[in-house]
Amino acid sequence: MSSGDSSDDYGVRLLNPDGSACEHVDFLALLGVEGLKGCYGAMLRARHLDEAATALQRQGELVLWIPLRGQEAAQIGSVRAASPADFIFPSYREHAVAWDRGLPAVEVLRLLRGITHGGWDPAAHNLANYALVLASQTLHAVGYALGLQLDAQLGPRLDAQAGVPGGQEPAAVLVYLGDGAMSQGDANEAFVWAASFNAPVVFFCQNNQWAISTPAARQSRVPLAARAAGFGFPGVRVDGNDVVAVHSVTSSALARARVGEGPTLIEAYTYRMGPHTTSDDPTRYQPAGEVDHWRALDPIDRVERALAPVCDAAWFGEQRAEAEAAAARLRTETLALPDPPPDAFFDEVLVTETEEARAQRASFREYRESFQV
Amino acid sequence: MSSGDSSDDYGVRLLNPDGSACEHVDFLALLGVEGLKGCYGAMLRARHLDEAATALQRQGELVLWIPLRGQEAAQIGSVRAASPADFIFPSYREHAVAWDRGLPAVEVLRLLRGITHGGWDPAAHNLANYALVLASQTLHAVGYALGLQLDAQLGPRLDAQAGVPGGQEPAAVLVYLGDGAMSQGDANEAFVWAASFNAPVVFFCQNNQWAISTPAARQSRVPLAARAAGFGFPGVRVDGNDVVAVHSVTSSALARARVGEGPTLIEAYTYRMGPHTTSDDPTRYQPAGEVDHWRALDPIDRVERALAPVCDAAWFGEQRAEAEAAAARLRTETLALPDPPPDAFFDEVLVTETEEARAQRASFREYRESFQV
Amino acid sequence: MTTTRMPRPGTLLVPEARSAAEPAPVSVPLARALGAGLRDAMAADPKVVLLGEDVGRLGGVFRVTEGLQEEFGEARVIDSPLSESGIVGAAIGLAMRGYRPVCEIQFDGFVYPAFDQIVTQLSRLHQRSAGHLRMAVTIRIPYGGGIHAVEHHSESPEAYFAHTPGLRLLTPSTSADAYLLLRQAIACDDPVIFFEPKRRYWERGPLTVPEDPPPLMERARVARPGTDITLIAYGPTVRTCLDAASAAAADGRSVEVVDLRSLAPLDWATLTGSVRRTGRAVVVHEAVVTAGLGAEIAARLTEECFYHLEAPVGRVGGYHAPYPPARLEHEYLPDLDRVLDAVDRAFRY
Amino acid sequence: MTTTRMPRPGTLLVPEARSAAEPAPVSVPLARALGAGLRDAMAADPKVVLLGEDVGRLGGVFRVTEGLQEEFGEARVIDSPLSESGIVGAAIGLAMRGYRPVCEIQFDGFVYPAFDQIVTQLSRLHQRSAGHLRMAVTIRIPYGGGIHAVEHHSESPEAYFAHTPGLRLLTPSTSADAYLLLRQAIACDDPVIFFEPKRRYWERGPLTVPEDPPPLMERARVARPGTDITLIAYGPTVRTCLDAASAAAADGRSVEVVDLRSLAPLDWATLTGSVRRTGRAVVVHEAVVTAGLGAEIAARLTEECFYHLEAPVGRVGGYHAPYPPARLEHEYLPDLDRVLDAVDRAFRY
Ligand SMILES: Cc1ncc(C[n+]2csc(CCOP(=O)(O)OP(=O)(O)O)c2C)c(N)n1
Ligand SMILES: Cc1ncc(C[n+]2csc(CCOP(=O)(O)OP(=O)(O)O)c2C)c(N)n1
Ligand SMILES: [Mg+2]
Ligand SMILES: [Mg+2]
Repeated sequence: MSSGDSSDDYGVRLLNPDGSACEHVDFLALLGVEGLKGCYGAMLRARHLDEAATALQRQGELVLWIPLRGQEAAQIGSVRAASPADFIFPSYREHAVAWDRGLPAVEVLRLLRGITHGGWDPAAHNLANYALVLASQTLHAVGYALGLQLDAQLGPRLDAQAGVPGGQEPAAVLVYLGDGAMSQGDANEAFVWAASFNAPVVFFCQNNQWAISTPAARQSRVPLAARAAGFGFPGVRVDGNDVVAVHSVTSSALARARVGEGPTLIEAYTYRMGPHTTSDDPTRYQPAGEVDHWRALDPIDRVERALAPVCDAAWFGEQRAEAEAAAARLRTETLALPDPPPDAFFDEVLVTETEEARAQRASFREYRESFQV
Repeated sequence: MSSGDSSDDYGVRLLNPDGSACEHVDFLALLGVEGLKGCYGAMLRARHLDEAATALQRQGELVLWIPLRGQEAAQIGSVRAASPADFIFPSYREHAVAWDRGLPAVEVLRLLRGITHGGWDPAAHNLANYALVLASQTLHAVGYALGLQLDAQLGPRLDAQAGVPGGQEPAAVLVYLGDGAMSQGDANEAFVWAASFNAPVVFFCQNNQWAISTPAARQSRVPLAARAAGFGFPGVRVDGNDVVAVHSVTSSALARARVGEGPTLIEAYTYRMGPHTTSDDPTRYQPAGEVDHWRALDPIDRVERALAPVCDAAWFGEQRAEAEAAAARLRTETLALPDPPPDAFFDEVLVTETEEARAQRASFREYRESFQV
Repeated sequence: MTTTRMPRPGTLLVPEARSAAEPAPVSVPLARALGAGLRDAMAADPKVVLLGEDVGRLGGVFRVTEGLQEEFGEARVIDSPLSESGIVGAAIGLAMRGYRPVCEIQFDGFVYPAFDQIVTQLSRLHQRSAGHLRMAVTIRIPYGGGIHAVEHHSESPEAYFAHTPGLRLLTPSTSADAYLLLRQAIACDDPVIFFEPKRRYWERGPLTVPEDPPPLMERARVARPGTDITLIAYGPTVRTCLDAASAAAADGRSVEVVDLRSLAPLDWATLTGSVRRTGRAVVVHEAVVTAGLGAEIAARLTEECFYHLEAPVGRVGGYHAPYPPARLEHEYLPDLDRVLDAVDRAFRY
Repeated sequence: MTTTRMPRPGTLLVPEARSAAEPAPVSVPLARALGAGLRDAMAADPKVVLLGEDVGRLGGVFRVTEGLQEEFGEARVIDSPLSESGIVGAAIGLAMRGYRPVCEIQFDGFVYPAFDQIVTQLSRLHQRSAGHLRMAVTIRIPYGGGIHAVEHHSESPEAYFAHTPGLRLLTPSTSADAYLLLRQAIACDDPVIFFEPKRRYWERGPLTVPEDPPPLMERARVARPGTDITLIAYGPTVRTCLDAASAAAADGRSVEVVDLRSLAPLDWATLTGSVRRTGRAVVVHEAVVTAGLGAEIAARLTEECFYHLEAPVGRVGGYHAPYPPARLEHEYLPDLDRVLDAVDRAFRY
């Protein structure tokens, strides 16, 4: 184990690796059988989409792919704890979060095909665009959470105005970051702000043991969840490969946030089963046997074992077929993505294009057209 | 109390406000009577110098003064725990630290008279120049501490080279920061690094309750000392107005650091008795009665009470006379400080002046001389 | 011009101006005009919130936000933790939630911890989100020297931001513009870095408050018309250049002074118009000359007015050295003499 | 030129070169030349230490530091926490203790979290300490586009640093210079921001290793002599300009290409010498043109060569927009055609 702390401490667990349920003094399983079946489908779908994307990258159809393999439970368990009104800030590996939130799978690939730096409408699914600068999004999340607080405080006055939020159901913010990102100043400033304003924000750290080639032990010699107490709010480590526990712990943190009880840091103890990105070669740095150890803890297999007694082969087959179909669709849709217009990089630099930008764009077009003849 | 936590928790205390000694389960008083007398003299001197500097500023002889009044015990107790080989990084209010370390008092005023941005040789007293960008120095301190570690590891190889350190007595780094600076990304990145490399560094946070007008509660809702545990190293709050306790706690942290037991965060719970700087008007934001509360806890009075049984009036009079004489000398020396040469700002921009800089300096001189005729 | 009618702190300027028929313009210090601008913007739109170090109870170290927390409450005038990256990062999040945050960076030299958030996030989120997000964030930065301050309190970092696409940069030089440009900045859906010439905070000027501040103009202002040479200035150096122009007039030289007001985008129409008439230009700023804004202005004016220029575009600004300690700043800052010297050089061609 | 003798990773180049009498220059990729430079610097001076994200075990994401941790140990090749401000801040502390740290910032777009440490600390501590401290720190930054990367991986932030006094900026365009300039940077007692043209990492060139690398030269290099116009380039655009020069030669135009190598300070003697001969100049860089380094070069060259210039100094570079997604970078990057277009425009005056 590379996290530097007691290797047996996977955190809160409600589903054992063998698929049997277990109890925890603080957390109750909130997912019933139907909920678990839903998670299974979503995780399986994420894995197939992820594999399809990796294949597309290998075939030169994407400039890069960032695999999430191994982190399906951490992502699906947490995103399913969020209500539609909650606002989510992903980092850059949270494809399962994005997809489960309703973002069409191809939208993520549009980015990694090199067509856009983001592209989707954050308001459509209350899902921010990806943030590649590590931890930058944690401060945005706190700011958004301050906005939620302000909505409530200024509500009556704001309601009087057109088109402003207010009077809506209580909401919270869920923000994802990695074990590596925990070392950035921004993440820690976000902790300061969240505590100081008791902001309705849940920091969800996927400790997948690695930041590219850097083991989590280089970022912290104690469990990352312990960081929170030093800032004055609760931190909890959860078995990130246990979708039931992740869902339960995240639900409870979001509920706390929504009713004004402030921030929580969740450390989902999981593992990056693939390379950092398709450009990476983890065999250069990962100790032998590590992947095998974690393969035995695969988050999807675990749910499969839990569901085996209640679901028949036909149901499992259906799930697989659906996931495969989604992957095939993703492939087709990706290949059909139109290239952006050549001058698209001039778009939306500012809300209102300046005269200078207009002139620059015009001369760019003119220059380009000079070759068309 | 503005710190947001239990108002009675002044931290480790070995000397009661009434001057009587008290015991602590973890820390023993290391200062004997002679040690305490030395501290008294240093604190008294610091207060007189500080007052003289404030007066000089009011008379227009300094561009600014940053009073340390109230923080004499925190500064003298900690700096006296450091060995000459230890390296010290002040922030910008640690005049008592600098003076006690041997820096001529006027050197600090040279900066605040607007003659230099720093000026003194850090190697002369193992004392870095002031750092005005909050928390920037915490990372330098960690880097320096990594250098101390490297010296030990590379020692044999380095000793073979000329003029390099190595083989010297074990040393540590002592770095000062404020309660406000604790919120900066840099401070928290420094904590990450210090823990990750188990660096020989002691972070000494003077929680003087205020960051200009911002109460410490805005930076943290738990004692700042608690921050350390989240990063995996010990934190301890000490009564910053108790010079004996500060000295004991800092000595023990530095000793730990020197023998490879890693970093410590010390929160010295104290109070800024004056304005933030001579530009500030604390009456705009400080709650009524706060200063009175803390005046009763004055760090110098406390030692005076402790020494009263063992020192006579003549000794106290001598101390006061010496402090007054030092203040008078400071005044004279400050007024005698020569202005820098007009082109001094070109000096030491780079180690070797570039051709361009040389040309710019020459034309600057020529331009200036054109007025001299 | 020198009317003594001063708005009391906390006075809503808009109705006051509205109520009087043809009111005589009040004369107020630039800092007070900024405060009035903030106040009126907050009164007009509940989505405007302020955040920064010491902006609340204290009213900011320059007292620009004085009285605002009392009037609008702690929810809308937020004393932040000491974390500049946090101030800008939180403002981005607030903007995503539909607010119009106005950040105060206490001094120019302390904007760098927020540089990443400004350059990689604030300036790009509108485009990154394909236009869905609007970063209606204003970042106020008191900038420039001349106030006898310690290190980091006298800098002019505008070139860093001018080189960064996705930002607008504004800087007023008069009380009237301070109010107007600040209202425009806050009303603007783009991120605006708003540079406040701190050594001019206490200079007074007339302030008439328009009924509705006009939308962002990006237009430079001819602060003094002239025919022989164009001085291009902004923020604190406008006054310096106006003084230089007066001095030059005594020598029979007619000097035009252009106050840029918007540093990004630059108003090329006004600049080229002026320089094609005068044939000579000098850019004056406090920032280091090397790769400063003056370089862009000189390069571009030369491109656009190549056959009109009688002399290369001159540049007067900071030497290639960190901003010096207080005792030397008069040697470092562009002053009337250095401007006149540059004017002379332009005429020697 | 295309010799196949390649140093094996971990081969000490200095003795090898020394041992052979008149050795034929080996041809190595630029990235490998950098690795050799680091290696030889570490072998020559035990005070040289490396720190950065993934520089150890992995050898860096571009494998520039490959093999160095194995050879010099974890104490001297430090895999850092993910904290750029920490990397530079710790390097400053190490330099204070007498070390010569070489930092790697993983990609151009991730230098901004370290901006404060670079601009307010690294660049100023020598002067702040009245010359007592020497900041012998090298910051390696792979920069520029053209590698089909995602956001923040293709930027050219050099202008921000060129505007900052107290820093030296170097950027090689060939394997030989990569080795030489890096050795010089590490040996230099000033802080050096060392920009590595990442899209040229795999281009090969001859590498002879000098017995003792000469001290820092700050000298530009005439990469191709010519008489009609001067192309001024650096890092990744040198190759582009050399190609443009070859193409222009076919049209009978003799194009001189100057490779700046040092971006701060700039080698004005070489530049003005060239432009006074040719009478025309175009600066080519990938960075945004607005307030970019080209502006400084154009402004200054115009000042110094006013009567020699037949046309304004042209500028070819990034448009005023964030560096685009991979599918559009060929539209955004200055290429041979855009350079030739600028050359044509210069001749139309
Ligand atoms: C500020 C910054 N520095 C460096 C990088 C380059 N980088 C991209 S991902 C990564 C590792 C991040 O690790 P972690 O936070 O654990 O997230 P994970 O990739 O494991 O999901 C690095 C160093 C970056 N994106 N941003
Ligand atoms: C990065 C940065 N931001 C803002 C400032 C302006 N400033 C100077 S001192 C200060 C308050 C610092 O408070 P604290 O850290 O508690 O130290 P104290 O002044 O109380 O000793 C502020 C905001 C600064 N120096 N650096
Ligand atoms: Mg990780
Ligand atoms: Mg304080």
